[in-house]
Amino acid sequence: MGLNTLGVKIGGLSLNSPVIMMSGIFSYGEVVLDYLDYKKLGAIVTKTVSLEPRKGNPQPRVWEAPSGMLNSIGLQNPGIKAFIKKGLPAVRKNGIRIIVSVTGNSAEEISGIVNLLSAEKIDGIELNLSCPNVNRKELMAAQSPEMTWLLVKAAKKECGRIPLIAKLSPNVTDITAVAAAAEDAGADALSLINTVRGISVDVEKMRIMEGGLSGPAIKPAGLRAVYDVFRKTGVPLIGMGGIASGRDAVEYILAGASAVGVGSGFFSNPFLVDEIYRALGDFLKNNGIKKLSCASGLLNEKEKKQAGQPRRKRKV
Amino acid sequence: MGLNTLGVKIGGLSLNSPVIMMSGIFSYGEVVLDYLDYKKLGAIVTKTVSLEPRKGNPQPRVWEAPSGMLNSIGLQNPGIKAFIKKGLPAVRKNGIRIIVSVTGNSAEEISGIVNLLSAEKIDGIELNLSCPNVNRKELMAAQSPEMTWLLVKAAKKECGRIPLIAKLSPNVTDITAVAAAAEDAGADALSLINTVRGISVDVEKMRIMEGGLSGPAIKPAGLRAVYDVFRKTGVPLIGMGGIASGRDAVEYILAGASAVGVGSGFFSNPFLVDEIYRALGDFLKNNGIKKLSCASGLLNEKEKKQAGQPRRKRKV
Amino acid sequence: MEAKNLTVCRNARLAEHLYLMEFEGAFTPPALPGQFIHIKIDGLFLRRPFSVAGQKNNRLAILYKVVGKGTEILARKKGGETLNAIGPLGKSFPVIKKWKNVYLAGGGTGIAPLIFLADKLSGEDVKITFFYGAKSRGCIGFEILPAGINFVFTTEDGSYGDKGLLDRAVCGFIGKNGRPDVIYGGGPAGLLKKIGRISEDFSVPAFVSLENRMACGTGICYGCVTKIKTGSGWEYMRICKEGPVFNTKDIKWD
Amino acid sequence: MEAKNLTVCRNARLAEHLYLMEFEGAFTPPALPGQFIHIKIDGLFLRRPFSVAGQKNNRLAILYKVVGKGTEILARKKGGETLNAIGPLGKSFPVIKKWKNVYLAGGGTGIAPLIFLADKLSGEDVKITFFYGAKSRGCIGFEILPAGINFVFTTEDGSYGDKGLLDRAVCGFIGKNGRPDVIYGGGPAGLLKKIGRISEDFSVPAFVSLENRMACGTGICYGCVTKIKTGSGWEYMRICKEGPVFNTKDIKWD
Ligand SMILES: Cc1cc2nc3c(=O)[nH]c(=O)nc-3n(C[C@H](O)[C@H](O)[C@H](O)COP(=O)(O)OP(=O)(O)OC[C@H]3O[C@@H](n4cnc5c(N)ncnc54)[C@H](O)[C@@H]3O)c2cc1C
Ligand SMILES: Cc1cc2nc3c(=O)[nH]c(=O)nc-3n(C[C@H](O)[C@H](O)[C@H](O)COP(=O)(O)OP(=O)(O)OC[C@H]3O[C@@H](n4cnc5c(N)ncnc54)[C@H](O)[C@@H]3O)c2cc1C
Ligand SMILES: Cc1cc2nc3c(=O)[nH]c(=O)nc-3n(C[C@H](O)[C@H](O)[C@H](O)COP(=O)(O)O)c2cc1C
Ligand SMILES: Cc1cc2nc3c(=O)[nH]c(=O)nc-3n(C[C@H](O)[C@H](O)[C@H](O)COP(=O)(O)O)c2cc1C
Ligand code: FES
Ligand code: FES
Repeated sequence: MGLNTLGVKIGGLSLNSPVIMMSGIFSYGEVVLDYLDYKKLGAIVTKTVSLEPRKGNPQPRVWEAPSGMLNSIGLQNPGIKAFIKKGLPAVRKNGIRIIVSVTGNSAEEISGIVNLLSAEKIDGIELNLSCPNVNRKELMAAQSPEMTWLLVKAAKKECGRIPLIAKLSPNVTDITAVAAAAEDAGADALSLINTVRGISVDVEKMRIMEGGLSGPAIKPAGLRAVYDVFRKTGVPLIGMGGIASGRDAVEYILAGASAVGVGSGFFSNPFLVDEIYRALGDFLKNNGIKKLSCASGLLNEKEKKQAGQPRRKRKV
Repeated sequence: MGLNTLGVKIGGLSLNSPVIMMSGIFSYGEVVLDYLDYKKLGAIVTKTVSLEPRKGNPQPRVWEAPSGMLNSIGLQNPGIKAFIKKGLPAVRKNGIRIIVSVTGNSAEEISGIVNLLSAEKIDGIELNLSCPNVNRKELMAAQSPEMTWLLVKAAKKECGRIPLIAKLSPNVTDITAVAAAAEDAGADALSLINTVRGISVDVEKMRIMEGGLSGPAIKPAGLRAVYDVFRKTGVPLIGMGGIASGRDAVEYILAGASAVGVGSGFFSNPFLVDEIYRALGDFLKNNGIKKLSCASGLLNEKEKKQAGQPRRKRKV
Repeated sequence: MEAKNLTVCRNARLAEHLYLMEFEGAFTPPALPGQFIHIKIDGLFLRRPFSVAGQKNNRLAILYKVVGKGTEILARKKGGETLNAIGPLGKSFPVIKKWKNVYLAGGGTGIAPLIFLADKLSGEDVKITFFYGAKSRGCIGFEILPAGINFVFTTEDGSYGDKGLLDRAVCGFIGKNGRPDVIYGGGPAGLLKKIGRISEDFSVPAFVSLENRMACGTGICYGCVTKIKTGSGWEYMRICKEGPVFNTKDIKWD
Repeated sequence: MEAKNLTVCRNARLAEHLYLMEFEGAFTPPALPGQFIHIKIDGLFLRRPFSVAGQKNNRLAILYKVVGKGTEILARKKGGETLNAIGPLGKSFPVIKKWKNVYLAGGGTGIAPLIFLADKLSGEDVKITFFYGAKSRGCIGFEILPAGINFVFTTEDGSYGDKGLLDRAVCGFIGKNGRPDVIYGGGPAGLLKKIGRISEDFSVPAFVSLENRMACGTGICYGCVTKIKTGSGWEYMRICKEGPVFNTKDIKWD
């Protein structure tokens, strides 16, 4: 498959491959893995960076779950300034497109971080809205359309020409409302989904592990989010949640994603990026589809067509 | 294990076993399965019954998912009147305790059904709040604390001495708010969780299956719901979601459940009820715990104790 | 009905994607033709239903086609491995003594329950004609076809028997040889629907085995329904409980 | 670092719950003592990390204890089956030529990397004393203990060697025989912490292999951290990347 066929545009960002390594999965992109074919990666999203350095959560931080895993890393990171000084140059060396994931407790914090980043040579900014916000301790920004709107707006103001991606959480009553708020506030693209809140009980050690569930277990929820949000918004979607095979990636594209995110499935399968790249190419070829963008949301569109509605024009 | 050890009280209902066959899993209780030891079942919850008969959804209605399944049965049922006339007598023959699951689109409908049932010899009523409500087409009652309060209140008014259980959905931003509303409206116990919304894509047939995800994939979400709701309410909880082994049931008890619900795990493992019964008994014995109720929420209480808070008195 | 572990004693590839699996260990009560067993496959959550294709002494057989994850795993099973199965499940083909001239019409793995039925009937004083439709010669499971029975083959590509679809062959045969007393069918919905038409056109009772995705397999989940005519219209009935064998005149096709 | 399928050529039970698995197929570059491999086990989502316990020609060995789901599945593997593994991962034990008197102190499966280390060192002109602590005699994997090395055993129940904990034995030995040049350790955190104390008390450098649950195993997820002292205090560092071998003086124990 030529690069053109699988090339995609997401929120103004042109990628040679629709396969994106998601936040928290690939450190800051500085680690070199010998078995990974970097050319098949469209971009990597860094681990989320905050204004101040964070130590992160105590161990245990990862836990086995049925068809998945729980994690509570706790956003360990060196803080935006150290990242820009030391982390970013190390990543750039690898020559891959970089989307920097950022978070903050308030609009001011977000503005501050994005402002610092806007002068840097990066390809995109992803706003991780799944951290608890200061005012309502137990909710995260992504659980409220209003908070989401505020934070996305704050980021958008500062990011200049750098494309802004808002990353949403599935732990909500109605993800389409949050998605609409993010779009309205100026997000150029949406990433969905982040992890599902869960716990695991260790009966032997009589303790509880709280964390975010990822992996194939959440694939039906991720597909559902992409499928629903595709119909309610006009921005491109990066679909993720439980992708563990090339076929899973095809499912996300058909449900409405413009690009797919590789998450914890990469820990299981070191060849996942190659497999996805190949499967997407094969799918296009076998179905006589010229470009990946023509396959995005095909099942959504099919349903609409059956209902007699016109194809919605999407931004890229 | 003697019956006393594993006997539990839930919302005024005394059960010989804490293992309950959940709604939608066991028809109306009229089917006799030769390999099932009925004595180890505390009760069965019938398939949900509505005021009017419902044909249910077209096929396919069930679908494989990673560590789970999707279903969209669509509440096929003969309507409350036919159920009372024909279904109920058939169930009673089996001599097992029966909790009738009901649903309705409005407070009036719920009142009507519960009123009809209140004259019958049944052991409990479970209110399934996970059906879309009339006013806001896309939300289900269990997605709104207000709607939940209204419907539970309507049911409570009519159910007389029959214990009322409210069944909650995990497809919400904050399940503890819904749980608090249900308790406030008079629910004697809560069942959690119902299925997680999801979709699956059939790439070959280019079609989408929308439905509720159940099975081990949702266990972390179910445990999380029980764990969180235990701290915010004072009513007993029936914990379910992905229980597929005796150990899973122990986990639910430790997280805060007073009884456990057998769901789609029973389709996989026909001996699940026996295995749970045995595992719970063994757990009590091995840990020198006298009654199951003393183990309920042990990990929650442990956490509180560490935080210096007193043990909360719970209703039974 | 029992839930028990069956030991694989043979797992042979008969044709393209087509396998025969034989188990040591039958059910109590024994299965009847048309009934199925519901098999747990490691790594999958839902069991998979398969018609009993034969049963003798303490042995039970299924005939299966590799179409997806579950059947792929089955195809890799070796003798000595065990599989948990629930069975026998569902209603069997009705058999009436006075039906002496019997047609069996199966497409693909739809022949599985019919082979079992043919085996049961062949002891009796019954004339059996077995219509077997397949994609091509390479897909036909010759090894399991019982001896002493008149077979009529059709293949989609004409590589074996008549070229074309099975229902045509049945119609043609009736035209030449007259009506049978009953037709039993199995296979893709399209074929079964056409058998229903033939049943109507020639006023011959017909019973077919339907398939659908299943969860419980035992009538408790309502996951496997099909539309069945009732006095007032139609109702969704359970293929695993009221079926899988239905009288074609009762089926409301979509 | 490679990700490849290794073929099991031996999987033997050595003692209670203790198994030795040998693979055909080593890594490029070859593993060093202290490094580990990250193994994919069917049916589990997260890989499981195991220290390399030996490596010769084209063979690689791990020593594992059955403690849960993953290791139970491993114990059932048969020769000829394959497992996907990523390796070699992490930092190895530092070895310096001038260290001529070396103590190895391992508890339970913590001996795994030390056996590999002993094997590497035994060619050199080094005096090795190997302290091996176990629950009881039945838990000791005698078969894999290299010959020509001085072993000191302790068991919790006294059924073999000295009764008591391993650190006591090490202290006692130092008391009688003098300080070693270095101590290498592996096993439960409690033991490693005590090795840290010994290192301090006797001013002997000590390096231990830490364990923790892992997701990526390659330093990209920050799932496996431990507290490591830094100039200004401490930081969570990755056991799979900055470790698993750490200098005890850098570890901040909880
Ligand atoms: C009563 C009954 C008897 C059956 N008898 C046989 C038999 O004797 N031999 C045989 O080979 N098969 C039989 N089947 C069908 C068999 O159950 C399916 O082929 C099998 O479950 C597929 O499993 P899989 O994991 O390989 O496929 P999946 O990966 O689940 O699906 C692969 C493809 O097959 C389709 N499919 C899956 N399940 C079914 C189903 N239950 N019915 C129809 N299409 C399905 C899917 O839509 C998909 O396109 C029977 C089904 C029923 C209900
Ligand atoms: C660098 C490294 C090297 C290791 N080398 C070896 C080795 O050579 N031999 C060996 O037997 N084991 C070794 N371990 C530990 C081994 O990885 C775990 O025992 C194994 O992952 C358990 O898997 P399981 O599925 O059987 O247990 P699970 O079912 O996951 O858990 C069972 C119990 O073991 C505990 N546990 C699980 N994983 C770990 C872990 N990674 N560290 C500590 N406790 C854990 C759990 O808390 C639980 O109580 C090593 C670990 C690391 C990080
Ligand atoms: C170990 C781990 C760490 C993660 N850290 C972050 C993070 O820092 N920021 C973020 O936005 N998402 C983070 N995620 C979420 C993933 O980017 C992804 O959204 C999620 O895991 C779902 O995809 P998956 O099921 O394919 O893993 C993390 C996930 C894992 C497993
Ligand atoms: C096939 C099927 C049908 C169900 N029908 C109902 C129903 O009618 N009413 C209801 O309240 N819950 C219904 N449920 C939800 C279950 O009662 C249970 O809450 C859910 O499946 C989670 O538990 P599990 O993961 O153990 O299956 C159904 C579940 C399944 C799998
Ligand atoms: S599969 Fe459950 S009713 Fe048929
Ligand atoms: S396990 Fe991922 S950083 Fe160590």
